[in-house]
Amino acid sequence: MEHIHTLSIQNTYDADFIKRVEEASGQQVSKCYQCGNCSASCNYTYVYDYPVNQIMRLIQLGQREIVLKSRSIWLCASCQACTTRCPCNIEVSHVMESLRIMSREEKMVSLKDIQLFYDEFLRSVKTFGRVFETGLLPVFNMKAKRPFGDMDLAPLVLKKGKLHLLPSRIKGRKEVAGIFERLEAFHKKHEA
Amino acid sequence: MRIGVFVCQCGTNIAGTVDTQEVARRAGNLPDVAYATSYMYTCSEPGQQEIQRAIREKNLQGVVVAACSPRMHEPTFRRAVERAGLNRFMFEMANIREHVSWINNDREANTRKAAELVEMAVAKLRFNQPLFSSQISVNKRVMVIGGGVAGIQAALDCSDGGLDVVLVERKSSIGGKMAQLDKTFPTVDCSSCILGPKMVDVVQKDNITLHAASEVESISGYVGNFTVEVRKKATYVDWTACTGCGACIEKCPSRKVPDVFNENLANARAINIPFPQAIPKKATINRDYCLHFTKGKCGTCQKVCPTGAVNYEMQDEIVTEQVGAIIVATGYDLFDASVYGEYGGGRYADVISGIQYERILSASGPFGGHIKRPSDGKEPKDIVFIACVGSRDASVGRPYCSGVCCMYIAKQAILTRDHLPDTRVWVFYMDIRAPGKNYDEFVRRAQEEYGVQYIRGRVGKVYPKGDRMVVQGNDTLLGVQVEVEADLVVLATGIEASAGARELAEKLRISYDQYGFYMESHPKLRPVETNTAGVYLAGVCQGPKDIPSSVAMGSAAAAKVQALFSRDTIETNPQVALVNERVCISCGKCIQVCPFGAIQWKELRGGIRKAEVLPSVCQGCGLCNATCPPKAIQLQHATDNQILAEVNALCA
Amino acid sequence: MFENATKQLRETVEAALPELNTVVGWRAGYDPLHMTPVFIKNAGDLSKLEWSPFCVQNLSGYLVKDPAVRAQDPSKKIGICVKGCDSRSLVALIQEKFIERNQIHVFGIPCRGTVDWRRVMKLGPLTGIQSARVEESRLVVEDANGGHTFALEDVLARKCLRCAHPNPVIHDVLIGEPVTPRVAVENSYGEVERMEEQSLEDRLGFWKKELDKCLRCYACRNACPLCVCQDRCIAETREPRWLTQRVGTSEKFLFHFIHALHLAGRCTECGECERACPMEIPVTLIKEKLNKITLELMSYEAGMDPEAVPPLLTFNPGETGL
Amino acid sequence: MKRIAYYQGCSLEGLASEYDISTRAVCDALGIELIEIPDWNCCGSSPAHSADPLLSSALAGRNLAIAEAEGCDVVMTPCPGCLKSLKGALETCHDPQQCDAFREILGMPFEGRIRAISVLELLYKDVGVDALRAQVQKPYADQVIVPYYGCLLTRPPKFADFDDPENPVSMDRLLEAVGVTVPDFPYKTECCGATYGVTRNDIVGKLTGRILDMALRVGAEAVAVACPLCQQNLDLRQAQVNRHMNRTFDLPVVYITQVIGIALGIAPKELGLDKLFVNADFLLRSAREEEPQAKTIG
Amino acid sequence: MSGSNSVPVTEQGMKIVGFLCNWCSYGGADTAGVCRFKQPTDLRIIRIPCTGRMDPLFAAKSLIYGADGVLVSGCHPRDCHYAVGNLYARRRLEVLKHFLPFMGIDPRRFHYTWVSASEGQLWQRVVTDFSEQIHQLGPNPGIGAESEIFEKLGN
Repeated sequence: MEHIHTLSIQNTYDADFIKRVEEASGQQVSKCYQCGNCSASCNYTYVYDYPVNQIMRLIQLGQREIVLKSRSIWLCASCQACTTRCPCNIEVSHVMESLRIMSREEKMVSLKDIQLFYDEFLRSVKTFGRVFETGLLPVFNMKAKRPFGDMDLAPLVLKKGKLHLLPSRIKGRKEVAGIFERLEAFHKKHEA
Repeated sequence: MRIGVFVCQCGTNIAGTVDTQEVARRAGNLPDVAYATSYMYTCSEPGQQEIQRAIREKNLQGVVVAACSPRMHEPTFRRAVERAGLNRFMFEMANIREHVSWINNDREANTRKAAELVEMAVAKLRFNQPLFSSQISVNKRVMVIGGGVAGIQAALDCSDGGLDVVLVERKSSIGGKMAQLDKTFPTVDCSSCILGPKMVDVVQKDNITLHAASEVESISGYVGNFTVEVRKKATYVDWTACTGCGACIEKCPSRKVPDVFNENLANARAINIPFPQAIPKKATINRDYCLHFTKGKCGTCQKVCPTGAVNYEMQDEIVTEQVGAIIVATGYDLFDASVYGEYGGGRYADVISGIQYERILSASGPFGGHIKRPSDGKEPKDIVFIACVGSRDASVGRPYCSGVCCMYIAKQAILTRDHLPDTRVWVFYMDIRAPGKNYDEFVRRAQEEYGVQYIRGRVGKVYPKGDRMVVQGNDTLLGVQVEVEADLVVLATGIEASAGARELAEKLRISYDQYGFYMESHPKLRPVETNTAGVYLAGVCQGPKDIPSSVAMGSAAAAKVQALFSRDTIETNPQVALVNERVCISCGKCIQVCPFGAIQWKELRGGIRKAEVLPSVCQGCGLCNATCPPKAIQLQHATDNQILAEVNALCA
Repeated sequence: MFENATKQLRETVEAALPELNTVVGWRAGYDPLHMTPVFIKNAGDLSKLEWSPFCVQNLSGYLVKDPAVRAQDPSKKIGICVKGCDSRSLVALIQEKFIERNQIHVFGIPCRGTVDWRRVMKLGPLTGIQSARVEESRLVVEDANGGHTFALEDVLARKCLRCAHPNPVIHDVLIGEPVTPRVAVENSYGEVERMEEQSLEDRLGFWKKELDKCLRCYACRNACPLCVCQDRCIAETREPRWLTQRVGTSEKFLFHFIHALHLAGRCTECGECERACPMEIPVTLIKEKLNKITLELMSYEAGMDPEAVPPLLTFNPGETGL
Repeated sequence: MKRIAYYQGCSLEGLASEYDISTRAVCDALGIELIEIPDWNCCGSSPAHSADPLLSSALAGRNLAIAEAEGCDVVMTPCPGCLKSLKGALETCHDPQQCDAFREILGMPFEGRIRAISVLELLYKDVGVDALRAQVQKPYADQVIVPYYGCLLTRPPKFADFDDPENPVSMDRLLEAVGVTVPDFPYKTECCGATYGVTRNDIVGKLTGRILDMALRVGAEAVAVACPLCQQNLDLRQAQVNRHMNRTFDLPVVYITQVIGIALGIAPKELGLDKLFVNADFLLRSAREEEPQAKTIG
Repeated sequence: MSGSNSVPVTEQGMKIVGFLCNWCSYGGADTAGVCRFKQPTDLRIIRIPCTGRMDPLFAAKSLIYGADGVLVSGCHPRDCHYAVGNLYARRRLEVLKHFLPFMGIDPRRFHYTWVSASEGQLWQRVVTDFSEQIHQLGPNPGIGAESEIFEKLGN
């Protein structure tokens, strides 16, 4: 995060962004009155570049780029503490989830590792029908250029006989892959 | 009929989005309309004179004013046409401001709509008949329901004005919430010192009848002549004999009774006087804890009572009071903090409510005015106040501001620093709401002179760690999460409508909002009246407010009652149902449905009976009219023909 | 088979007659398919009294509408003969206090259905009818051209084919054995349901076509035992003036809305309105729909319990289904 | 007794296999017939949610559709993450604005009649605390265990529709029913770091460290969990936590089904007690034989 | 309509008749106005003392004679100024709502609801939603071909 010195609000104000966030999340962002309870309740505030309440504030001010490029939205674990305690009945966690999707769509993802892990995860699902934990981790580590991540755990897991060397492939792999394909087709159709 | 139509421009309020000239022009083409014009401010004195002049010069028999809501100015214009010699019911209003000009900017559509509303009003007016009031006598006694500071003020003011007052209080002593407070903001004067003398006054006034430990059972009648049944609950002590000496309390063996007055921070006895300054200072037995009632084997209080006042056989008693007006001052409840699971109120002994802290601060409280925490009696070194617990929170159904918490937090913070200069005080708040004389200065003093730390942000969670509590919050001004360890956490619980408010409202036939606060007749101009004539509001039952406002409202309600009682009779509303005996088929359905018992059988010759309306009892709801199959019973001023004329103006 | 019933009815009425002002019953009409009301005042008239499936008229209306019946010796009761459907009208009138239960003596007759002469005439044009009788499940008619036999199902009145209450719900004396109902009340709204299945446009078309035939002769209203307003009916008054004399479909609609809504929660489906209609408009069907609504919304069936309050004359604060 | 569709989810096939076998063993002992959803697939978990809500709903929807075709009207999953996906799919299916797209992408018949619950909800609501207590063979004597619910079991309340979101008590009551002493645990619902074990295990180190620390402070001998991810973070990664936090935690982290299983008299091996990374034999140590109608403790 | 109108119905907007009780809903509509809550212009409000005064025939008559919509609003149940008027109305209007479609009148043209004097925002929503619904339904096709030439009642 870069420290914001002066925000020329009108220059970067994007009214359409506010509307799209509200539509995607089904939440009315203007209800937020900045009590800060979401940030008070969020266990991840300390790793965020902007606390959740500031993310909400930035949306209210239509600051699309700052929001979608923020690390906060990718560090949110969807633990729902913010949603549960919001006095304005805003599903804050849902807003964060919608921001992640928008940030991908607009190619503004700041934390590529997390996106990478998610992508590899879904690729595993698309290929095997289930997640292949043992296979997923090395591939992710390699792509993320951190070849030794979690390697300390391998011997432990091996000892407990929990490491499967082969993926469990389901019979309905094609059906699962079909879901991915139909989804893609669906979006293409609606864009057109 | 010769009808005059006056289209008000209301400055630009109406003329801004409605072509009032055009509305007047179209009105001029309507049948029976002899005169139509547009005027800048029809409700102003010259505006009213213009109407009166037109009535005389144009020989008008009926008047339509197209202006604001009839709920606003119908009485004004009725008086105006009356002064020009017309019957005041030969007048109709078309609401082209609240229902037209203020809710849409489409000038053309608005103009058309306004013209049609005028057309409907003219159509109705053509069926209007002159109606005349009759006089009914007024019983110049007033009942005040609720003996908190608002009710006490209302009762004393009425009493000073020479009226007989009946004061009904649910608890065994008057005083309300204010009696529980230690000090009052922003002057930090002692609450019981300023309230006490007023409470004493109540019993010393000859013209005030006090029913404590009593509740309103039922209400019937109408303005000037209400009949109220009051249930005097069995206290098991004959209050005419009880001297309040306290001998019974001292000897009572049942010692683990929650002390409600002290917000359960201490124990009371099964026979009890809630606090030393109680009015009336009379003992009451709590059946749930009294060994005589629970085990059937104690009789100590009866034995020790020097006046033999204890009576275990006592039953509830119903007394009937006849009054001409009612002031409702039933106060409020405090939000139940245990709704917020994340704050641990009700689960952790050292997480308490603001009113509990008030009792802790009070010299007559459970700890004699020494600040100790409930769990272990230790003096707290860090105290955290959390604002807006049950206020401004839609997720718990309380989106409104309680209006007093910011101030009582500041007061309690100052008192804390006064009592314990070494104790640190932290306040988590969202915004400071301190509009009032010397209020904001008071909050500033808490920060500037008393060093109270204010942290802007709602608290996420409170949890125990060792023998302290951790308050996990957020400083939104810094944008960081903060933690404060505290020995005592005070939740500034907000105001909510009294638990029985809705039930009482139904007995009184007054309205309440979605939170249970009573609705005033007009939010600005009729703040103490209700929509039921003769019933007035005082204090927090109408909405959150502080002590000065409650007292002012008590006085205002008393003034309203005195104005009502300044005459010996009041005019009845002639907009009541009327039976056309020739058409009545004697089916009795109107009698069956009337909510007020205002219709009865009238015997004619030959054993034939017809329905008959008692005009002083009829409230004018028209249910009978809608029910009557041949429409023999017609609600005056809202007859079938009048409503049909409006429908026909639109749909025929 | 109905000779016996008639005989039993005459004997029963005869036994009770001394204590009664008059007994309202049926007698033979202008041809064997038609009956007509009769007022039995003394034993000499008893031979006129008849009971057969041609006794279609609901006589209960006479108790409130006919001034001759009303102006009786108040110390004596009035006798009245009722079928199952008719008895429900009595109950409704008792509920609404137009008649008092202890002022009437009810001769209840379980009924297997009455014959709708219009349906007979539609099946075979008959001339010079000499006799008509119901044998088991057939109607046998003799006219100038000889004998004709009809299946009873083809000639029973529409209301009888869907009858859920063939046995009088109140009576002082019952003539004959109780009859098993054809259908349960929940299942008696087949025709309404068929209408409901049509599109909104079709239904509007149907009623426009049907109600446009209306002459506003008010025969339906006059025949209805529960249309207690009679000449003060708001379809005709100026004070208030709900309807003009203009002959338009809208006026006809509004008149039938008035008629139907005034009967909502009260109509006992005796079918007199439909029978009386010279234009054969299915006007009872409108009320059947309203009854189905009150049954579904408020579990109420009109004319069953003299103590019950009709649903639109009361309320239930806790009602949440509405 | 009951026939309930069982959706184990990917975690229970791998790192959380003991949660799977202990769930099956406990249900078997309580007379609940679990029908494993044939050929089930991954629900997509957080990656699917963060990619496209419709993807998540459709992936979860396939499993629900199969379960419905098997004639089940309840599907139970031990994994709160999977439960979130299953419930999300049902919500999408019943949302008039999304249901057409959902059906199109799912591509198989599905009515959405089925109800999705967690194993905790099954034990707490369908079996019930009293019924469980009645079946205890070996009540615990003096073990002190804190229940850790994690984020998703009760949140957000409108969606989870189970227990209190701030102070849930279902696991407390179940533990008490089998004789465990349950202290007040303020971190019942604090997040453990969720999926950041792989990408940011420093976060897990800090958040899990807080939870373990609080558990020790309130005197717990172990933490009971009902989520495979929480268990993984608290147990498998405990060594990583120790490294990050410079601590020496050695606190067993057991599945609620394992704790209950022992009390129901099921052999530890059949509950996969040996699969836990931090040894949890203390559960057996003090478990003692008693009359079946043993008095209730707690 | 008065003779001054020559604009075709669709351009004039829809003809919606509102029957509002004086105490709650009329006040709610006033509140909405005072708060300047924007609303469509199709509604014409007739003030009645209480929904208990509401003979369902007023609504029926309006719809039969060409109103595009009828909206009835009163105090919330249990909150009636006259204690129980709205509770009677609730039954009567619900019956009407079920009855209208049987006669071929679209029940979506008739709506009854409860709005208190404080609920300006709710009133705005009620009016907006109902007006939108009526616009979607289009003009009331009316009862018959004959229903075009009417002498004005009461003339």
